[in-house]
Amino acid sequence: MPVAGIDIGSRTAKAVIMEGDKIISSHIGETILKGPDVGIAVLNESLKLAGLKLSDLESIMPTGYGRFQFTGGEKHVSEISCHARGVHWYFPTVRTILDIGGQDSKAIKCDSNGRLTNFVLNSKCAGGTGRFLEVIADILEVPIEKLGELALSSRQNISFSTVCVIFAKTEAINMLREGVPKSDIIAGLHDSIAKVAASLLVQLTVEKDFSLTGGVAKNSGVVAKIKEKIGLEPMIAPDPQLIGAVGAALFALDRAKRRRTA
Amino acid sequence: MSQILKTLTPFMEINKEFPFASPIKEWKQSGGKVIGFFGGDIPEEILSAAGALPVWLRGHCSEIPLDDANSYLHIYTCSHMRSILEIALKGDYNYLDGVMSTPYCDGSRRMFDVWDRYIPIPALFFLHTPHKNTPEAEAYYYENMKEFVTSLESTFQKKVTKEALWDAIKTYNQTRKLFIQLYDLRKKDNPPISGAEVMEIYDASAMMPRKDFNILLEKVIDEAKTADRKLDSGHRLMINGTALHNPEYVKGIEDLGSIVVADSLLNGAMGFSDLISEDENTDPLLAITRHYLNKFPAPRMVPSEIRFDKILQMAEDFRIDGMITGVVRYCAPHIYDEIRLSKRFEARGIPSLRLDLEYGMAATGQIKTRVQAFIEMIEERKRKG
Amino acid sequence: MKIIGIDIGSIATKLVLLNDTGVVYRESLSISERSETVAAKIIEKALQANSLSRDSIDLIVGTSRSGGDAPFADMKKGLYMCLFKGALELFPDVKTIIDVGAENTTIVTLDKESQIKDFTVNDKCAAGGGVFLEAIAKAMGLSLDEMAAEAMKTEKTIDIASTCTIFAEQEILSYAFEDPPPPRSEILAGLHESLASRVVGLTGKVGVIPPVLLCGGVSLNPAFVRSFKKLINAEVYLTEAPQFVVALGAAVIGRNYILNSKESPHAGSGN
Amino acid sequence: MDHSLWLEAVKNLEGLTNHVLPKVKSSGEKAYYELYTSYFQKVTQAMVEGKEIAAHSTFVPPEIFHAMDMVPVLIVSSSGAMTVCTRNYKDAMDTSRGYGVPLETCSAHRIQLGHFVKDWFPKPKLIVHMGAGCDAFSSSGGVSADMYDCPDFYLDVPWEYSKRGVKYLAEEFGRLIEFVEKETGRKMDWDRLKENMARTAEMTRLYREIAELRKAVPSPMESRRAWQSYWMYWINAGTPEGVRWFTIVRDEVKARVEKGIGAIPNEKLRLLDLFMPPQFSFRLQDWMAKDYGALFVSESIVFHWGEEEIDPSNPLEALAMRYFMAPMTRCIMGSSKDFINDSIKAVKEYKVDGAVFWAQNACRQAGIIRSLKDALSEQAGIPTLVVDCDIMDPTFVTVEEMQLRLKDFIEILSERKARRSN
Repeated sequence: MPVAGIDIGSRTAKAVIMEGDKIISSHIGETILKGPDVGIAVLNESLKLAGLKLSDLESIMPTGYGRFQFTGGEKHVSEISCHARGVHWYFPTVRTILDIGGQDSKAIKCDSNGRLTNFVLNSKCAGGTGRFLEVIADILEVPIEKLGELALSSRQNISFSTVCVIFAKTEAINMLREGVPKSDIIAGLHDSIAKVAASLLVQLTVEKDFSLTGGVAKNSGVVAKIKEKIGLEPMIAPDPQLIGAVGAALFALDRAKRRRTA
Repeated sequence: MSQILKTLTPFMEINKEFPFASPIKEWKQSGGKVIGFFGGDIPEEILSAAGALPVWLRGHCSEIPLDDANSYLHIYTCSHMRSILEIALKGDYNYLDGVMSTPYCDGSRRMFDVWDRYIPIPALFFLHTPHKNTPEAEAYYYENMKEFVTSLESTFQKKVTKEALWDAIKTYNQTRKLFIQLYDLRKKDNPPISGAEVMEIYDASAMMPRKDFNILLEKVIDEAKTADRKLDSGHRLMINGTALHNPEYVKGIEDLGSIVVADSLLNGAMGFSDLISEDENTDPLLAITRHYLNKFPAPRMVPSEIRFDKILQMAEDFRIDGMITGVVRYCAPHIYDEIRLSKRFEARGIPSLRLDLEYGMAATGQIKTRVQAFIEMIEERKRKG
Repeated sequence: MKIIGIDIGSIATKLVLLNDTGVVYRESLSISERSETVAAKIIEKALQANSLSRDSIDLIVGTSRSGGDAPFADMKKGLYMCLFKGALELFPDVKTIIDVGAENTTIVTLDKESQIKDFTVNDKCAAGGGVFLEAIAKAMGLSLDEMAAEAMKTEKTIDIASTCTIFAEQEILSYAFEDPPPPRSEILAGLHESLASRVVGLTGKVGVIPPVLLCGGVSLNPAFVRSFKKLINAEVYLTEAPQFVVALGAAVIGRNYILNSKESPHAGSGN
Repeated sequence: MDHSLWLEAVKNLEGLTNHVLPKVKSSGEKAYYELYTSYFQKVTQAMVEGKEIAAHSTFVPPEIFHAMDMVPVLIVSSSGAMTVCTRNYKDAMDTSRGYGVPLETCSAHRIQLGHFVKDWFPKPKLIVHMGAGCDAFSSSGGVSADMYDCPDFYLDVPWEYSKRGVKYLAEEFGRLIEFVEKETGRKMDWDRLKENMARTAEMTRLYREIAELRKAVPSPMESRRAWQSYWMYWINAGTPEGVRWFTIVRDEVKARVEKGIGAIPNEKLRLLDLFMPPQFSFRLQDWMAKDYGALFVSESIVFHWGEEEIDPSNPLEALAMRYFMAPMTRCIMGSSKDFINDSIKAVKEYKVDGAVFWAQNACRQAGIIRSLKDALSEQAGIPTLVVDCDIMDPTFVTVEEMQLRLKDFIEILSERKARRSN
């Protein structure tokens, strides 16, 4: 029977429906101040895509920021464990994961079963998250999906003081005022995100097979910088934003299985 | 979780009345003096022997805007101190007859200056404390204690007698003994009391006469012993870090499948783990001096190994699965302490987690995610053995 | 006499054209380019709109908040001076000037002789300007006007404790996941109040002397002004074009300079 | 151990010195470059020759190590200097962040810990740190000792000056000497310590004399020289080099006062420096002096000594007394009263037009700003500018951002001064 994983993040909610070992459907929706109902909304969308009803699901696992308010699901699991689990499903050899999310950046270690063994998160003040990119993309009037491409055309190294999104914004404005090309500013920004990520990773031991997840993993500029800083090629899942929901769905499968055998 | 302990109700009632709780009001109405203090390691026994009610100042158990405080203490001062100052600037600490501090940390020292200059207060007391427990430090500290007693006596026109000091020592030791009993109950597999509930007790203890408090605490212990209350322990955690007072913060941690069974907080185990000598043939002031010099040390005291060993010993005694350190931003003593302590925990195979906090915070979304993942990690480690 | 005052702000650049009768033209441009380019564009625009040539302008006085150079200007002046002169031009009896701009809040108090007594600007690590509201509006997918309008629907406010924009954003997001979530209007009213409270808290550093002029772009926001008036506890002046006070001050300094030099050709202090 | 960074830094420093020396005319500037470079050269030499190095935090007296024939090296300041010389700010700070040191602590200590994580710092025989300055000072030495797994001694200092405090601190110095004797097997040469203390007393006398001479209008000393003097004092306390430095500077300053000339040609505004400016560059101060004739004529935290004298015949007590009388410790330790009163006095004695407080990122000493600013306004009648900045991180607040604030302030002060003279 199918199961669902829902990752209700602070900015977006994602739902994945799985059956056996396959993803049947998925959906991503905006969350901002929409409240707890957003989880059920994205779930319904993905059910529709799969041609299923809520009652067809054997188990629903919520994770993410909004997991506490989600009713009608399993006892929730943190998105950090879900990330480890989701990545493991795609890449069983991966032991180190770097997740750059909207509000947090995390470095995660897992074992050969995809179980969480250690993790580090950025301090609240450190920036280096997806939000960082959004704010700057906005100032530069560059669509966020174009950032990576632009950054790769940069010719000079610009250093950002990465402490804070707000300060970085002021810095970016000043750079614009001094006539620094947008591509260089974006490249500098990517560099600083990669630096924060690298400083998280050094707190754990990085193993060769490592994966990059979160919306930022779609950004070729950041990926290139991370490769440069870590010296390893990250493995990236087809839709890195969905990893948490996939992990949650896998936990849902476990729970369902456990109930069946019990 | 099972029904809350009935005997906790009086404490929770008092906490609701913060900052001017009824025991303080009653004390004032009967003509008693009230001395507020901040910083740490304050010899409350002396204040009490001088006939005053010592009140440990703190901020609200919620994160409040600190805009007034920010204009007096720059934002690089921790929000713990600024939260206290905000209340004082709003006039809600106007009931105090005096304020006392020590050179505890950068924040408390500068806060004392601001208090001195800007907050109308009848009396200010400052006790100089050393950072070591050498014989020279003891002599220096003892002389400072004497000086402090003299300033108290002259301000309140009241002699601090040996008898009063011994009486206060016994009363405060009684509290310590009771807390030791209470913590012994927390060593059990299924402790009868949660960490959040213990925090309620601590919070109330700061706002009432010690003798009254002891009576109430004794009742809690009796109930905890007899009520056959077994909290589902989940994973056993210890909390550490900057002085924190919000039971909701602890509850947030416990709601995620853990129970807080021990702490190394200034407003917790650091205060009661050691007793003052009650040998009446000695000088009570010297007994107090020695106690404060040698007790469970705060991060300001050196060598840090004494503190680390004590915490590690607690971790063993309370069979800790993990340690969570809450560090209020800009709290330098705990920032550096945590770096060293977590490495020592790691060496013993006990995982630790640092949470960056603002004072007053409950467990917010981000904190919950970190804590839950931490607990899931502990679970995995346990599963593997 | 025709004088141009230009205020190169962190986000928008403002221009005021002054003649013998007073302000005849105002212009604002929000483009992120080199200061010189922006200034050249805004001057060009002003000249065209008024059918003037560059030669017909007696003096251009500029001030820059981002520290960029102002080679276009005949005379450069600092932010505090311009703000001070602009405010005095509008309200000769003003004693406290509070300018809430995009990035910063600047406060100037005046003494009995209407000279600068004290001044302050918000601490670096505490968002003290409109950017605080903007960032959150963006995150919520609302315009600033929509956000203010929604906040005005309620008198109740929810406390937003964080001084940091990013922390505040998280605080607001966390409300959405409260069960039940508080009404959005109350959260937004709280957001505006939180900025107002921070601005008023900042006045504690210099001490408010009434009457107070509230200016800067953010003072066009009704929800902010409502909270500000509630908290300040002093008579508040508002002005119709609050974001132009600094540019006006620059122009006034230019006018006074020309008037003074006509009287005494050696006066050069710019006052 | 990876000493390449240290060696590179010292090489850069030597290169800079060789480059600058032929150009500078001032004997003070010359002496600074020479002495500063030779300080680090001595440490490098000790590393190469395997001489025992004593790493110590600021205010721990180097006189003791000199008297025991060890090579002292400052922990925080040397790490900082090495970073300035190699411009590896980011690397050092990112490294410490990776180690778990959060951003909410001062960058000077973050850089220090970065050097220890990477093993860049010379391996010392022992580390001596003390609770002077701030909580970060009290704590970071212990973290460094942990990292290098080397014996450390924490020197306890009383919070405020008192007779009792002097006695206790002197006893602590005694314990420190016992510790060094035990760890190294060396013996304290008490005669040498007395000689060192006599030089320290002489340096202090010259330091105070310079402070007096600086009251002249126009001011005879560049503000960078004031900070150089402060560092020279703590690097070379008790050494002939130290006496040499202060003699040169005194002579330079005295000659100017006698001739009635100033350190800068066109002095217009006299400023009081209230706190530590960013240490990565003195470009700001040079720019203020050159473009605006605005000169810092005194510095509350490094140029105001307490009144008590230092008696070299009792070296331990002399060390304690010097600690309490020295400007920085006098201001930063103890209640804010000394800091405030010294500053008010300075405004009058040095004819100051305005004051500047450098609000260092994450520095809890900023808690004094309000009291100081109010006191200077009410009791000395001058305005104070608060400049947000970072002690070691040049990107936190850029020089341009600081210039903008300073420019506005200079404009206000100029108007004020013009109005008053009318």
